[in-house]
Amino acid sequence: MVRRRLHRVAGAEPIGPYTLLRLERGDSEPGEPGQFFMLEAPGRVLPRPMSLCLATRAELAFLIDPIGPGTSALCELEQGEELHLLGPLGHGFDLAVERPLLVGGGIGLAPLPFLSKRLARAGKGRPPAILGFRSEWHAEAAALLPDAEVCIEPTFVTALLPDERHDVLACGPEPMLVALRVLVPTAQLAWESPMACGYGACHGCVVELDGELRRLCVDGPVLRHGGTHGSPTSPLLRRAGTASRTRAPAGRAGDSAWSVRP
Amino acid sequence: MVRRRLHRVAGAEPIGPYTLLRLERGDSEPGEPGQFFMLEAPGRVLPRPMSLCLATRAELAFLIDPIGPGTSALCELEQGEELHLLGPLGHGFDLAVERPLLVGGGIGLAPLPFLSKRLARAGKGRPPAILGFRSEWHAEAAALLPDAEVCIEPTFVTALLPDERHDVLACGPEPMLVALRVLVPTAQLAWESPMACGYGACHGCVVELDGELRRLCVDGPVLRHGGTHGSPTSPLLRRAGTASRTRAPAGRAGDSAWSVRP
Amino acid sequence: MLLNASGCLDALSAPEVARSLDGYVTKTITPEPREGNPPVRIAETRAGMLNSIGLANPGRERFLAQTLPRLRDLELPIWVSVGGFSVGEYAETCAALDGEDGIAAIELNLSCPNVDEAPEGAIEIVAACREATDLPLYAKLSPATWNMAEHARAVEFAGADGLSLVNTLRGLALDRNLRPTLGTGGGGYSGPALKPVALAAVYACANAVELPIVGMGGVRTGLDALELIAAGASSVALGTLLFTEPEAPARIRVELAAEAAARNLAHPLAARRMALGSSPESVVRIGNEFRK
Amino acid sequence: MLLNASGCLDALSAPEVARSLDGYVTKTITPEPREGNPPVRIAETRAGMLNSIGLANPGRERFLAQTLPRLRDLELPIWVSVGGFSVGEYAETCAALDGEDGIAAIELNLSCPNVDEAPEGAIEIVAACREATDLPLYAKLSPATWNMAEHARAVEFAGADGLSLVNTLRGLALDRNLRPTLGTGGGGYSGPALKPVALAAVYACANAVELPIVGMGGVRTGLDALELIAAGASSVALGTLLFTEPEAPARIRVELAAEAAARNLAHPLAARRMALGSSPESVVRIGNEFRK
Ligand SMILES: Cc1cc2nc3c(=O)[nH]c(=O)nc-3n(C[C@H](O)[C@H](O)[C@H](O)COP(=O)(O)OP(=O)(O)OC[C@H]3O[C@@H](n4cnc5c(N)ncnc54)[C@H](O)[C@@H]3O)c2cc1C
Ligand SMILES: Cc1cc2nc3c(=O)[nH]c(=O)nc-3n(C[C@H](O)[C@H](O)[C@H](O)COP(=O)(O)OP(=O)(O)OC[C@H]3O[C@@H](n4cnc5c(N)ncnc54)[C@H](O)[C@@H]3O)c2cc1C
Ligand SMILES: Cc1cc2nc3c(=O)[nH]c(=O)nc-3n(C[C@H](O)[C@H](O)[C@H](O)COP(=O)(O)O)c2cc1C
Ligand SMILES: Cc1cc2nc3c(=O)[nH]c(=O)nc-3n(C[C@H](O)[C@H](O)[C@H](O)COP(=O)(O)O)c2cc1C
Ligand code: FES
Ligand code: FES
Repeated sequence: MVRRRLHRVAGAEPIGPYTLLRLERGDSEPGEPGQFFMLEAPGRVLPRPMSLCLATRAELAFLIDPIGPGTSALCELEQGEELHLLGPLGHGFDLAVERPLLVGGGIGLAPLPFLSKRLARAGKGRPPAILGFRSEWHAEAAALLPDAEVCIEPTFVTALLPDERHDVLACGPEPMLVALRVLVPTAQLAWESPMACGYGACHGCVVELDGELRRLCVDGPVLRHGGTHGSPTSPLLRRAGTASRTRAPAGRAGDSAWSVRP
Repeated sequence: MVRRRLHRVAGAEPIGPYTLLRLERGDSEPGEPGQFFMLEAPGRVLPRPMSLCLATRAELAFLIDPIGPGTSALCELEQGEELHLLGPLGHGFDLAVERPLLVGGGIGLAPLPFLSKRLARAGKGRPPAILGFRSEWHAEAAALLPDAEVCIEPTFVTALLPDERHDVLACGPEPMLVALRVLVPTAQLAWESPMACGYGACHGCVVELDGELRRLCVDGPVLRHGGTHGSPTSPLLRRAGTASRTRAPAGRAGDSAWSVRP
Repeated sequence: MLLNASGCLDALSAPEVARSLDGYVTKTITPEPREGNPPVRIAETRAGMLNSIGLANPGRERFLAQTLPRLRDLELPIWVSVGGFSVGEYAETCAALDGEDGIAAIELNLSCPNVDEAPEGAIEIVAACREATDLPLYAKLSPATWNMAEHARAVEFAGADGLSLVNTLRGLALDRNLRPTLGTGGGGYSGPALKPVALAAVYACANAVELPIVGMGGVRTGLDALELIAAGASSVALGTLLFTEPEAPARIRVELAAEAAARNLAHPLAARRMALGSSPESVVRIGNEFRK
Repeated sequence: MLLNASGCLDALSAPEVARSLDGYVTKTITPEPREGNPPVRIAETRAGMLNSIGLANPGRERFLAQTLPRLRDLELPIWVSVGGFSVGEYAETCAALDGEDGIAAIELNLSCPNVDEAPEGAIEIVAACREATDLPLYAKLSPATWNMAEHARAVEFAGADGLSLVNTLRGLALDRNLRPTLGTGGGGYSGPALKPVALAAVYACANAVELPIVGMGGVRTGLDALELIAAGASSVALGTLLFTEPEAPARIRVELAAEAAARNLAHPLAARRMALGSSPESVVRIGNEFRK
């Protein structure tokens, strides 16, 4: 059941290069960590998919990286303005895990604060988290996940992976997800793909899953390799988009090590 | 020589149903009364033609009737916002007249305050003016032309025409201009037509003048019947546009008494 | 009658959206299953969007065996959009649909800009499908043709019962590196930018033929829908708008009624052909096409 | 090379705007004088505009006797846009222009949506004009055709030296009373909404032929111009933009250079055909078409 509601902006604060957009929650449900919402982007034709970052009784908050016209318009929203939210949508993280470890890269941090809170609520305290960023400036966003271990490029977040086995729940740029998939085959990974609708209507968000093109908005965005959900096994040719992407487009090769469909 | 400049909004005040949009003048010239400017309309593709209403050393002001998307966007501008102005454009009123009488109908009042000031500056004091409005509310705008004689429908402004001969300079809805052209053949009348460019580039604003289609933005908007400029003699078929127009579209018949081209 | 535009709603993923319409139009079905085009498949432009879905669909057999039975559970009139790469392919699918329950009409997609092979000729396809089925046949035309009116007359002559206007235009968007954003290069251009084009196409066809017309292209408001009706449409379909606003059908209905009332019209359909300015006797009789 | 789009600038009314361009394209000239269409002739849409000017022009004789001599005083390359209602009309005008000084090229308007009579066939017109003149011939095509590439190959075969892409689409707008806003009903649709369509047309033609291409349609920024070049244009023309911003050419030049530099290109034209992804050897040699 697709739900779309009008929300008032409670505030918008910069955190490093990102903006934390806080919306009055109204009677909207936050859904499960890793699920996403389609946010009406002022002046644009299509809405933009965003993971829920934080949920309180009063607010829903999104962490947004202004990389293009839609995200920039969202970051410029001011207190008191209103926008429509569609969601929660898709499949989130499976919380029934033994030894959770959250892994985030860049804006891939976005869904982790909510995830961390929910896991803590499940009774085992705040799970450990490791985060990688491109610069000190970007790393300011780590404030949203206190106690996380942080590294800055040229060190990659995979260098912080502990030796003991963990249930990895991760979101970040494609090369990070690709590396994690090799290092931790059971990891739950949150992927991206451009989305027009977010609820299965357009077939625009397909990625190749186990040899088939599947809608990431319906079958994802969180996928587990070899798990119930599968994971993109052979992303399709995609020429590099923007220089500043810090989160992984699924179904795209870019200059990653992934094999490319002819 | 076409000049386009960025102007800052100094203020925007409602006067009856209209808005007086005041812009910082910068180094722009106001031109002659009856000339017009093309005003950038926020969010719209094309600019909108507006007669200059008032000019001081510091400001240029326009009186705007919000009858559609472009004029509404202009009326919503706030202090500090900026917009582009192209002009002054077209031919204004000929000020070399003996016994000026200003006649305005509805938003056709717009060019008269500036015209009155310029005529006064020419040494003969403020010229007399008569104004007609659709309602008391609309008539609030008469405050821009102190001492003008005002009438409200069902009385038409033509009823206020004095018996003595005057040099009529007028702006108002088409039926008013049509009536004046009969009553005062030498009247200088400011006409309208939809304009895309205002400077002769598009041929969109044509009206029929002495049997030929001519560009109103270049040959008008002020025309004198039998004078150097001519006046539209046989406007072309035009189905009624909006219910709330209070100023005359030239080159359109509507339900006026003008003859209609087959 | 309010429909979705083909390819802009999956009734099985969002049945409540489908139920807010007066009928559900399927994504175009081809004889063989199609994976569709490689990603990236969508891009936004200033006033519209591009898509290169590429007729991804389960193919005729799986559609009939698996999809159609589930669609019937919606208890909505079902319009099946039919595509193909030869006259025979279209006609075979029409024949296969002919015996099926619950199908209100067939929409022949004669105009998909995402398949390279151009259809062999709309007229032949319509004529062959006419032979193959008694179901109402709607011909869906592209606006990318010099003479819409001639096109409309031709498919009417060939036996079409109605027209669906319009499909997308062909468009292209480039990314920052000046490479096509879509995996396929160009794609179908839809959304608000298309509205004046759709209006012109409906207007031209309504002037040429008296067939019922499903109008679509860039509808965002009830007034947009009313304008399509005034230009000659008897039904209106929502496409790109549904991506942004799945609950749009309810809003459009309210606005459509209000816009009609504001013009002293008893019913939105009373506006039909008003833009054409034809004398009353040349206005075609309006069927009972609006359920609600 | 930066030009105006035909019909979007009167060099005699605004010579300083013409002088900010690398060449001036006239409004389309027909053999006989034309008053053009009755008002209302323009309407704005959400992301573009409609026009029904209807090829208003002084006719061939008055153009040659009165307009052309004054245009020559601008000391700009003059492109004369030629229109007509039969093959012979086009060819006669081309022959009449053949001996004239100061004409850089002829643009054959094969695609005006504001005249009812459809041209008798682009190929015949181009072939006849080729016979009639040695001046460079640019064929201006409509994007409203199913197969741009085929169209481009046909006019190249018929002897065109270049392509001008694109003319307007056909659009319609209604007023509050649901009557057409324009006096003629529909009109030509131009402006930002047209950009993806123009890009797609240039891209398709550049993939099909190696002719120089004047790209136009909805250009507002230097990036828009650079995208047309990347899609295959060798020159760019400004249309609707000039109505809003007569000084746009200077801005576009600055932005174009900046956008090229941001991509480490020595010159905007170095972006030519980048969107096509062709291997270097298939990239056509770029002439010295950019004066500035
Ligand atoms: C399920 C999901 C959750 C997301 N959560 C967040 C979040 O919490 N915070 C956040 O900042 N961003 C998030 N994103 C990414 C965000 O949706 C895109 O950055 C945004 O849509 C880009 O829009 P734009 O108009 O700013 O840029 P565009 O002009 O649309 O895109 C700029 C560049 O990014 C590429 N791009 C566009 N959309 C995507 C996409 N979805 N994935 C990858 N590349 C894309 C384009 O190809 C282009 O090269 C999420 C995406 C998905 C699918
Ligand atoms: C030389 C000149 C000077 C003007 N001065 C003023 C002024 O000082 N103050 C003021 O409020 N208005 C003035 N106008 C009119 C003003 O330009 C129009 O009202 C405005 O362009 C309408 O834009 P819109 O987007 O609000 O409405 P639109 O949607 O463009 O128009 C709404 C309705 O008005 C009709 N219309 C549009 N443009 C015109 C026009 N130019 N003339 C007549 N009908 C039109 C349309 O056909 C439509 O039916 C002037 C017009 C001209 C030509
Ligand atoms: C993502 C997407 C997929 C589409 N798929 C089809 C299709 O399978 N068959 C078809 O006939 N039209 C298809 N269309 C075209 C729409 O049915 C419609 O004609 C067009 O989008 C114009 O309407 P709109 O502007 O309201 O979207 C598709 C359009 C979009 C945006
Ligand atoms: C008012 C107007 C008049 C035009 N007149 C002509 C014309 O006479 N001949 C022609 O070939 N194209 C004509 N065009 C089309 C333009 O040359 C151009 O192809 C089209 O507008 C697309 O460019 P744009 O979106 O930048 O305006 C005209 C366009 C407009 C808006
Ligand atoms: S985003 Fe539309 S189907 Fe997934
Ligand atoms: S408004 Fe463009 S020529 Fe007059």
